[in-house]
Amino acid sequence: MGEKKSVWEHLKAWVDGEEVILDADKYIVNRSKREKKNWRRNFSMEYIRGNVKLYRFLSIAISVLFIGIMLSVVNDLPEFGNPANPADNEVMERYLESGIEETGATNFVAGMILDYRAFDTFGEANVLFLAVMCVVLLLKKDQKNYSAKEEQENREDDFFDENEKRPILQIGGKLLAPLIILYGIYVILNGHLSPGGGFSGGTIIGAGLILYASAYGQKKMQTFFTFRTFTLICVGGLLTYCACKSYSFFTGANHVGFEIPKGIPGHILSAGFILPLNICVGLIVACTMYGFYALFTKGDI
Amino acid sequence: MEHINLVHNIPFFSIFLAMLCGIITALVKNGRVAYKIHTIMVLVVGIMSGILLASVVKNNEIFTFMMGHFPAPWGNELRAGPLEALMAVTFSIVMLLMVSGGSEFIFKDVLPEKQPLYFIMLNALFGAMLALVYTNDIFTAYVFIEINTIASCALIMAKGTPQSMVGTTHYLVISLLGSGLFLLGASILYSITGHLLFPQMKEAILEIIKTEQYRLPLLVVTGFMFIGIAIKSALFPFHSMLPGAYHAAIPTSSGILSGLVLKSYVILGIKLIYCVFSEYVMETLKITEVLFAFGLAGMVMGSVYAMKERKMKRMLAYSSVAQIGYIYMGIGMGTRVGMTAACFHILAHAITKTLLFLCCGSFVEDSGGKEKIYHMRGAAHRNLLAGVGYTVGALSMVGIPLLAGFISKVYFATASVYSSGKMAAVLIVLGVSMVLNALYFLPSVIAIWTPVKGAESRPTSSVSPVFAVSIVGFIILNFALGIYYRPITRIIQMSIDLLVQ
Amino acid sequence: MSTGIQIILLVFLIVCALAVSFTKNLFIAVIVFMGYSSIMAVIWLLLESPDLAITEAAVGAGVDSVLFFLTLKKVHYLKGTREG
Amino acid sequence: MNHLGTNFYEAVSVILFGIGFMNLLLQNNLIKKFIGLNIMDTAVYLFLAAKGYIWGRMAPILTDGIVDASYYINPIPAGLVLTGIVVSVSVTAFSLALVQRLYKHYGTLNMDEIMKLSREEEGE
Repeated sequence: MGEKKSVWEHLKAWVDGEEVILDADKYIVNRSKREKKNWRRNFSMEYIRGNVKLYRFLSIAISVLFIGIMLSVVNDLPEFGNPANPADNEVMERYLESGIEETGATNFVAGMILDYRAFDTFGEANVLFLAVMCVVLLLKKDQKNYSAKEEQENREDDFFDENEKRPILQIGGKLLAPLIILYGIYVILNGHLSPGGGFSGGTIIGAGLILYASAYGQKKMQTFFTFRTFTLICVGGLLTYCACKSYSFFTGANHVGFEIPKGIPGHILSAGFILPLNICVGLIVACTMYGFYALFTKGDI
Repeated sequence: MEHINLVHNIPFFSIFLAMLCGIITALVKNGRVAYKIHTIMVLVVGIMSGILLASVVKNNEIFTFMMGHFPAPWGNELRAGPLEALMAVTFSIVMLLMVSGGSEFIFKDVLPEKQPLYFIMLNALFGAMLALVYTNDIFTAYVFIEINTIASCALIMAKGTPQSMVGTTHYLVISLLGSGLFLLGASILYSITGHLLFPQMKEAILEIIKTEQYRLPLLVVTGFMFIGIAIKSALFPFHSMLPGAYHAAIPTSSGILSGLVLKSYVILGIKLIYCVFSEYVMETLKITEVLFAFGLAGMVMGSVYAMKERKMKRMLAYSSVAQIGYIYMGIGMGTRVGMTAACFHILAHAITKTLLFLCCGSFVEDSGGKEKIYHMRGAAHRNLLAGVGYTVGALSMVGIPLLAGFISKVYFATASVYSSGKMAAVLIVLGVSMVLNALYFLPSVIAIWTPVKGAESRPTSSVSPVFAVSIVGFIILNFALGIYYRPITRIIQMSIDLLVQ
Repeated sequence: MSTGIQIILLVFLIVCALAVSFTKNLFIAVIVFMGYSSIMAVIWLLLESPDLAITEAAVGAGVDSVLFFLTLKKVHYLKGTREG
Repeated sequence: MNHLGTNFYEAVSVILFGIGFMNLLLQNNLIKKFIGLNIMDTAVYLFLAAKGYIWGRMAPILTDGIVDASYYINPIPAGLVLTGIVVSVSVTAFSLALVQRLYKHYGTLNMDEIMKLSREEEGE
């Protein structure tokens, strides 16, 4: 550690000869250490392989140093749970006090992410979409990643799915999957009234679909859920989302157009765009989660 | 009904148009159609950004655009001024030229059924870069950084070879480390300021500096955010993911990643410096000095690594590291003149490095997939246009007058005069790095022009018209930026003055 | 909410995280990670964020683990499957 | 100021972040690397969620019709974390898909070995 400090000071003196404040110095030491390790790791792999112990020691030392610095930062941060913290300001007050008339949602989190800060959520839906497209790019069967052996294995799997008897899994799947999906739909539809919303509900529906697919095999799923349906649902959901949000951004920023009626807070048909947006997000997420599963197992939806 | 100012809607339109095209492309089955959609989208965004640029320069204004019904501290916001508009125009032009010039590579190297997916990623990447440029909210920045990461990884791995998978993994791990640090920084910043939008944060931070209450957290946060951005934009010690990734990716992807994606993070960093951590805070916390030192180190080390490389694409990747070092050096000078030089260099590097990657890709294709500089002897005779393009790009990187690279170096040297105590360091390193640049670029230029015996037996490759147009376009842009640089620098200066206010 | 339970849960989190780092067996690592996510969901419930708790329970303990297990199966790590 | 005793949630979250970070650096095994990344992400989310909590207040969902900011906790961190979780699950799925492709070709999960093999292949 002493050595690094002197290197930094040397550099510093060379640059402009000023003094370094203590805190900055501490942080620089942390930083120069980390970069040294990165450099080692990526540039002389052979060297590290010979020095596993050194490498391990360095990683642990850096992590411990990091934790130490962060603990001292935590020590200086605003107190946990104190109502006088900086985060407790007019922004939060408005979300909580005017949230109901402005968004119509009694779940303030849903109101916040789908109305006040909807641009972030739009980005988030896009992240999910891009991730599933990446997985399609990586794992969907094509001539570069699909061999005859896998073809045969897949055929065997299909055969087992059709002929093997797995009573516990199949009866359980048959009984549970509809209930799980129903619960997911409930969570989505009540996203603006109670905890949950499009994302959690969609994941639950996706889990139900995964359960069903693992009990009965993907062949059976494909009778009603093909790659085409998958793309259509995803794209349809995102386009609806995009259209709703474009409308509200455009009208909001230019002060034109009509307000969407907010309905009576607490009722299921209320909160303007939040309910349709939740449904869109739910559909996208459910398809995406099942899509991940299907691509991971068979390389096809 | 009030009067609608459509020009102010342009940032929002361009981001949403790019994203919308990305979504729609998923329905397309044919790569050519996807390519057309992409080209039209970029063209439209480019024209719109041009109008925006003309308007903001004329009115000398910087404006915020409310995303939704709620004003600043409650809703999201976009913010556009001359700098943002200029960057959007540059991104559109470079993207257009690069993708049309490199479309051959896409259609050849990516499997036909996956070509539409490639264009989805390109569209999303374009939208995310625009969002990073325009954003005025730190969490939006985080979300779009993630989109940028995923889309750029997809561009790298689209080739489908094992090497590209390895490159992608490396790139992904290091990028995720960067975004993790950025997120940690953002959340600590939120907890000490209580805001997520840039202007409100700035006020809160100035308050903190005054009261000295959360000084250590502020210091560490600033450090984390800038380490995050430095990792993302491959500043010298964090550059290790670049060579493998750029080497394995198709040339179009490499060009876009090196020329535009890295720059979008740098611009986010510049916005953070001026709009969140004001100049004063940066000085007090000595962050600029750190960036300056790492920039200098990057300039030299990037070139040194590049000299060691025998493969052309890897060499170009390391050269990108060196150029990123220039940009950070400019930022680190801590003066507005330095920042102007850095911004100008962003433009110069964007148009030059994409040109180099494009030509390099065509050389590699001509020499039958061999990538060493040794194998490319005589490549310029087989493909004259690409040879000329490569030469112009290389000379510009070295810093020959009349070319864009020269102007940025002049500006860096001029800027060094204004920052006390850094002049000697800047001038020495600038000189050394120019010599090093020349040392690794000239051999490759000489190699491609060296005639090889029996070259006549190899057929001269036919150049497709789009490729020719885009190379010529890049060359013209390079000369234009090298000769008529005055208006550009005036716009940059103006926008920096506006940003500081 | 009592501080004691919270501290026990937090300690459990750290133990889980360390166990993931030090175990040699990937299967165990994934299962421990699943437990980690479930504890995180409980903690978020205690922190009065039910939205997060639902999401984390569905994602972290549900889908994430399924994805990890499928990957383990594909990389021939699980015994008892054809690939194992 | 000395809040380390009261800020135990934040303290635990930074320790978890450190452990995740160490995992990322130390592990050669790709799957454990990505588990480490996940731990890092959840640690940040724990930090944010803890920052939103305020003693004695309720979850930000309208209860008994009370509209008063001093009755509910801060909803902003919850929203941010919700977005963050989505991002991290997408990234996890993507990275695991990458792991599968890598394994298919190289037959190992060890990053160092994969890098070595790929370099040999490339070197010809």
